[in-house]
Amino acid sequence: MRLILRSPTAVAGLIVIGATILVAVLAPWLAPYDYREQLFEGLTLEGAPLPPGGDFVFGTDTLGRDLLSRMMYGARTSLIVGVVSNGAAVLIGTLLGAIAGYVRGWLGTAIMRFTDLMMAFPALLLAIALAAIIGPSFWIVALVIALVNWVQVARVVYTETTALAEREYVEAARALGAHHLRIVGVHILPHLVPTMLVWATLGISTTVLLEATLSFLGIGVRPPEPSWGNIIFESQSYFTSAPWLVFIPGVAILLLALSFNLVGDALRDALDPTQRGRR
Amino acid sequence: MSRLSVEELTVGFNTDHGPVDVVEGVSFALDSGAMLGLVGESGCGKSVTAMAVMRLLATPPARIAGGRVLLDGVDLLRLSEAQMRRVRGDRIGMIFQEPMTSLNPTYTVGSQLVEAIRLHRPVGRREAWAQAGALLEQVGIGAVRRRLGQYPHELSGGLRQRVMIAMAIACSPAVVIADEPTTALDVTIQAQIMELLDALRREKGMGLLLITHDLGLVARYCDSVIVMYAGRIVERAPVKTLFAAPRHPYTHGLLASIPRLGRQQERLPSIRGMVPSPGLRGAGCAFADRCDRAVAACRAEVPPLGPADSDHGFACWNPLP
Amino acid sequence: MTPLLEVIGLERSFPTREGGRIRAVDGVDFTLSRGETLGVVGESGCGKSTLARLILQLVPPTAGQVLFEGEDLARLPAAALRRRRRDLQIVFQDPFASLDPRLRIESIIAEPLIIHGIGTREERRRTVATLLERVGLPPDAGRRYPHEFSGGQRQRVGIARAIALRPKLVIADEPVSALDVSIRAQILNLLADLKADLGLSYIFISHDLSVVEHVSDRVAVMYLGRFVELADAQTLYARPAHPYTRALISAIPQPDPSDRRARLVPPGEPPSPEHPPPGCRFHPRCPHARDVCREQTPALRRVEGGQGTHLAACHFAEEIAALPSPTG
Amino acid sequence: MAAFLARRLGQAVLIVAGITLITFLLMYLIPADPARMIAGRNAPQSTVESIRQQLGLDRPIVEQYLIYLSNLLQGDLGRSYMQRTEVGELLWSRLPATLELMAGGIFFELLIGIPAGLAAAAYRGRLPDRVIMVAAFVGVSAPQFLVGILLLYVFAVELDWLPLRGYGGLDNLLLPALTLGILGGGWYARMMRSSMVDVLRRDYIRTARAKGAGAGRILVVHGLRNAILPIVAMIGLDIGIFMSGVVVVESVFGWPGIGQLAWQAIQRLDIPIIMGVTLIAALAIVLGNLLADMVAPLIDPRIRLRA
Amino acid sequence: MHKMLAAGVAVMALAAPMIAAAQDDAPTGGSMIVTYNDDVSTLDPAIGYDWQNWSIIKSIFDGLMDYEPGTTVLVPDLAESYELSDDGLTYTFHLRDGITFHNGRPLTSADIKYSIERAVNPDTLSPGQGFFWMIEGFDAAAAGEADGLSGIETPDDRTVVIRLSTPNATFLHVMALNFSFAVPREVVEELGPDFGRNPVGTGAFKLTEWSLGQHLILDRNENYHIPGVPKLDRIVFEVGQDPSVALLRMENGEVDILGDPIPSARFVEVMENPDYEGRIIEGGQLHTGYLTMNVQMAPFDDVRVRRAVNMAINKDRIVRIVNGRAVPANQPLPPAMPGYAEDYEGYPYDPEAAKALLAEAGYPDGFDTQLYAMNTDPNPRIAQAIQQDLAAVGIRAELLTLAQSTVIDAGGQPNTAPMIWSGGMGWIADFPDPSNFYGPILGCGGAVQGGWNWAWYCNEELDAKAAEADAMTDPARGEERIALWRDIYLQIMEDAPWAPIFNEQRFTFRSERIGGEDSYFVDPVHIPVNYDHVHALDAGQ
Repeated sequence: MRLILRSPTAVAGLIVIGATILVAVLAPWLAPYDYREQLFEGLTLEGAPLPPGGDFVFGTDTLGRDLLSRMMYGARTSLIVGVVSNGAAVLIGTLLGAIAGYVRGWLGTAIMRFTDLMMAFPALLLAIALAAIIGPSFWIVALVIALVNWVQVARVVYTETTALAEREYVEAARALGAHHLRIVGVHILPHLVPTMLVWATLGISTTVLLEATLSFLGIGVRPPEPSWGNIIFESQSYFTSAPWLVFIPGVAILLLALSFNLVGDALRDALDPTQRGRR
Repeated sequence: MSRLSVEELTVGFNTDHGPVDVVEGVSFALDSGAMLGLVGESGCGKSVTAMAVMRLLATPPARIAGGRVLLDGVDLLRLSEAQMRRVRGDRIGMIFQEPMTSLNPTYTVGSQLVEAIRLHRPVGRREAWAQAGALLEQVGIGAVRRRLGQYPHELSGGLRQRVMIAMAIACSPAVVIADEPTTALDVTIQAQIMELLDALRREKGMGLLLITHDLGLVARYCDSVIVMYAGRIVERAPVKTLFAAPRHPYTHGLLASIPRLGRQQERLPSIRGMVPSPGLRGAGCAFADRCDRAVAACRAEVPPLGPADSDHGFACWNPLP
Repeated sequence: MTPLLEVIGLERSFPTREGGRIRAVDGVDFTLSRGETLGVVGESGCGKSTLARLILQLVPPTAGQVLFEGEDLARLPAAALRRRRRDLQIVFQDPFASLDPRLRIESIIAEPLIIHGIGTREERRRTVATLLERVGLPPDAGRRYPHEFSGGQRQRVGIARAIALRPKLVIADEPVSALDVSIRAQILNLLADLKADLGLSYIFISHDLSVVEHVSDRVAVMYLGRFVELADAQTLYARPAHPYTRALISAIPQPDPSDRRARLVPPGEPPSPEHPPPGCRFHPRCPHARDVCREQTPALRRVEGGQGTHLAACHFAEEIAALPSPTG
Repeated sequence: MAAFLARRLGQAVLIVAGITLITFLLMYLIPADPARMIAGRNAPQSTVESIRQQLGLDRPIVEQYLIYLSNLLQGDLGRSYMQRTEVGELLWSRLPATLELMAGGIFFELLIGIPAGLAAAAYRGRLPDRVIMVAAFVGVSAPQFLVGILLLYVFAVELDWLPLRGYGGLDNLLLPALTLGILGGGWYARMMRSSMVDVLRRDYIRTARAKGAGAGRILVVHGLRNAILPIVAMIGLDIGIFMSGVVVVESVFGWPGIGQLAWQAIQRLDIPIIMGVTLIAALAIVLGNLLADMVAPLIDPRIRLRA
Repeated sequence: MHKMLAAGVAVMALAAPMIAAAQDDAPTGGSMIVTYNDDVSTLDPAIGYDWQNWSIIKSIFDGLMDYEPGTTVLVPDLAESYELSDDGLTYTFHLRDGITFHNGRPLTSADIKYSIERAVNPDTLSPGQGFFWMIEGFDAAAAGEADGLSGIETPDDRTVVIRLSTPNATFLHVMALNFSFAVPREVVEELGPDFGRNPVGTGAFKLTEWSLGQHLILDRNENYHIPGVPKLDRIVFEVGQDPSVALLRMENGEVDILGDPIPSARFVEVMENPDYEGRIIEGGQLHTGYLTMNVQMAPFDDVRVRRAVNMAINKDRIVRIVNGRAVPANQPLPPAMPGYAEDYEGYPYDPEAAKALLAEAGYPDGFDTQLYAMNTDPNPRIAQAIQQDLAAVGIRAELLTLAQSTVIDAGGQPNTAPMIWSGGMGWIADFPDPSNFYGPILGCGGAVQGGWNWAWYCNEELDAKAAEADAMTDPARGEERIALWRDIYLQIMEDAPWAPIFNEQRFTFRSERIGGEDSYFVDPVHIPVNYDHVHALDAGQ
């Protein structure tokens, strides 16, 4: 932790993430309006959204809802999807990659060929089809994203595991009579943690955006529940006439993703005990 | 006059815990055609010394804190980077420990040799390739044409080290620094390479600085030897003198701890403890804590290297007789 | 009485990328008695490390048997083999690579105890403390990580881990090659002490003939996957019966400027194990090679008139043995 | 080489077949009926039935798939349900635009990523390194459509330097390709830096310096060639990633490529087009990887094509 | 608008006047550029059924009947005249002389017969097949059991006789539908399925170039049978043009007609811009946007609940969300359609009354349900507005915004979708007759698995009345027929299977250089504009 705090960029990232979490948790108390309410005074007489300023700090959306309140509640969705589904993707990817890399043989080959196949499969199509088949819900989004995003993690983990499995200390553990489970659990998985963390953080931006795309397709978050992604997509064509509707959530996603990336990067350095030893 | 003389060289590193000197007041001289052994254990500063002479240390974190490195009377430490670049590879050649990794894997042997030539000699491509071929022959590589077109990974360790040597001598340098040139090689190959280096320095009149931890090599090939410990020279002498009668307890302990062929010993004499890490060295002699002959003075003050007028110098308050 | 270890016709080949096969270990036989140290010397790529892993069943053999106290390790079921591993341990060459950088020293040393379910947490802690002391490490070392130690200290950790289960056999694979001279002597002495105290047997693998001579009762010389000579240490160094052994011995530079032995440096380098030469594998580099060497593969056989069981794989072993001693 | 190619092509065929199978299955499972979409609102049930029969939609899925495969082997991708045009022709007409966009994207990725990564590596640990790396993270974190819209807003709307959207000249390509390239550029900069920092620590770099080579020469001649391998492998993967990325970029910039086609087809459940696009995407990814594998030995002679 | 249409119906005479040669002195020549976002799909008249290719096909092909430009007045087109038998079952069309296809071959009556039979033939996969149900022999032909339609005969090259199995007042409209347009048999048979990419017709324009995904070029048919038509020499359709970009290009003067609607994001701004005064033409559309309630699913099986929903929705606010580009609706028919009940007041917006009705129906605390909608803008927004209004009276509707195909499928499954917002899939009339709003979407025939009657509303009595109305083929009973239809729709509103929300208005944005009657730019059957009749002001310069 101290090492993370040494990097000013990571500290900035932590602040942004912390603030986002805080806002998401406190949204019911912080939000100036009901995020669902399509306010009469939230639209001009011609039906145009209101720009930031005045009663509406971030302006209103095309239905006359307060954008600030929607952003605050949307932070919940985006955080949950980003963390949960991306976390699930990383876990699935790590599990499959580690199994394939450690066990090798026909099972490893089968897993990796399947990974190749998934790699070559257009993710969006898979997501749409799955959601259409299973039926839309928020958790479907998480599932779909996890199913789409694990692939790259699996490949990276596979490569790393094959290298790790050949390390001398793994051989030493085998010579001691260690069971495979112990070897994987004690000598391989902990070494994968930095990779997992990096992917868990790097993947967040893609995840948040994929959520947005899926919500837009009607697969994910049910309107009128907001997510940063669906706020953008609902109003993307307004970028010239109501740019705040695109840029405010866009910048929010960018900042959040950037923060996760920066923290992940610092975390990776910090988790390396060869760094930790230097006092 | 010496081709290369190093005077009071001090090299420090910036670490997380402040600056630390890893080489302190090192002086030595190397004559044409001579082979000087620089011996010591890992971390004693022998490689840093060599890198400092070549000015290959990254600054920061490294910092050359003092001293002079004179090559034919010119202080290399005062040259600009561009000037220094012209010295490297031209006036001083260098051979490294790992022939596996010291050659660029993505270029052919030939193009790497040609680069070494063309960086310093205004010759055409064709001419450079011819010279590269000649160099390979000089280092005892046959089938030159084929070899030039091969990549490093297609060569054995011994051949690769020969290529490294060819690159180091490409511009007939005044001095060649060989940093553990045979450590990574098998015994039989090591012998071949050392014989080659020995022959080349005689033929070409190059001064050869042999950095090694292997006292056997030093005994066999060097004219004189410097022993380093914890960043300082603890003893220097002509080879015969040193091996016959080491005066510094460290040198003595080192020589004693080597198992020798045909001499069955129940236990090897060993030096207790271990080398103190840089930055944690006390005020006195860095070896004092491991030394059986240590006296009070040893912990108080660093012994100077002396006597100055003798070719056998040692830095010890209580030397062996 | 059965020997502690009996290796019979052990072979292992690996496929190469080009579709060929490398016979890394190509028919090795030997026995090891209790309390004995067998030195194995050879140059890089001769198969000595593979031999170590084959004995330990870390790599399954292509052919042959490894009988440990009369029990064929290759035939043991996985669980039984894991239990058997208590008796066979290994010390690796690279004291950094063989220690998990993410574990504290105490966890590394305690790992064998945990694996075999020995002792309570508290007992294990005490065992670790004893072991640390036994290998000459300070008591506070347990709380630290491998990278905080020097090579010699890390090797002590590796040794502590190897002896934690009180094994009967320790295979030391180049245990001192990565260490400095002064430290090397310390570790060699430690290994000798442990052997005496714990009644260990060693297979000591090294490329350094002087070290092997120092520690071994018997010495085997390996070349391209085969033993070319096997004899007790004194005999081997005094009267080598294989030209390769002779060359190796003479190539070692002695820390003695007055040593002016003629050096019998063999020309060239070991050929690729993928395409070993026909006949005697050493013949292309052998100064004594004759026609028969190019055609017939010499078997590892008793050297006539040799002392004890002196085995050598050379058609002219007796001739070679009669040459002046290379150690001078 | 030939054996390598044969094996890889074999794998490619398997992967593509696997992908078409999965796609087929997914389409089959989606609760919507293409026959109804075609029949329109006025059609009586009998018409829907006869359409279903006409298209073979009433047959078991396995049979449908086998028919699809056998048609595919004859080079027949089928006809769009809605447009009634041959899918091959539709894809072919849109492929150039997408390829152009992808090529432009890769160009910008490399143009941004490699110099930035090199510079960061050269100044590692110092200010330029930090600045470049944070910038790279911004590039990686930025939502693609946001980048696209921002570029559009600045360069086409406000400054009016470049055409807003559309397809045709290089000036049209610039913004969409840049949008595509910024994300990859960030990735490449990071990869290039870490790869280069790693390479710069290698012994042969020290050798080159000992030879008297200058900093620039070391970076470009000795470093780049060794450090670029992960990037080459990445380009292969990128082709696949781009297949998803183009959907967004094509819609932001009104680029008449495969992405748009796919989007429309998904909306209308035009299965032959969806199958065609998946096929193309799979082929692109497989070929991209193959290409990367084949280029690798040219860069690093240690790598051999393993059959 | 309404008046004009009434006149049109009256004109349905035995000897209809020829479409007069364009009498205006609009210049001919010049060209215009029309932009579209989506690619133009097939131009085969038997197949094309997008709003986009619909009017392009109209410019390339002709049918026996057509409408007077800018109106819904039926006039003979390829036919010079027609007669209807007294029993209302037999129509005899006399073809105009000297009409040739773009390939130069003269049109004959056999082409008419072939073209209609082709649309009915199941192999063609025509979405218009069902429109021809009233022609004798349809069932056999549609099932593929007969070679052609027994009801169509061609006594000579210029005469087509069509016999109906039942009198039908909409038949002449069907003859003006794209699906019955004349195609040359030999070309169709030669090209097979590729005819739609290389269409050959008798229309005012012929296709000269089609670069998939990029542009189409239509050039004037010099031999067109109406003198002075078309006005333009060339129309270029640029596809793949995002509407907001197209708008910017329009503002730069690079484009003449926006094929797609003005993007909502910029609608207000554009409308307020004085520079565009007179260049944006507003018109009605034969469209209704409605909310269906599945009458077979509780609680919508209770008419009180359905009425409550009708009263709960604030249509004015929804109209505002779509920037006033619609007028609130209170009945299925749009105002421009004959039969629209102008004096009908519908259900008033009254949340309190709605709540009371719900309580009366046994739902004092409301209930949970689902609302399906298509996922393209502005439909999710409209659906959310409806959702909020429903929530205000206690109806908690989960919103499912899905791809078009998925929503359509859900609507056609029994007991699946309780409510559907029709936007994006809603009804735009194929021809201007009130009957067109009934059969598939409100009649019993559509209330089947896979049908389009998403309310699953089936009223046998009304079905009978509808059949009766459509059998009134005598032009003299026109008024009576329309009145009957009016009653049918008002009775439907009593049962309230729908909550009609709004009728969309059209706004066509044209460049300064394109001219013509305003009605040509909001032509009820040609969307976005009547390509044949608009002209370039700079033509000939």
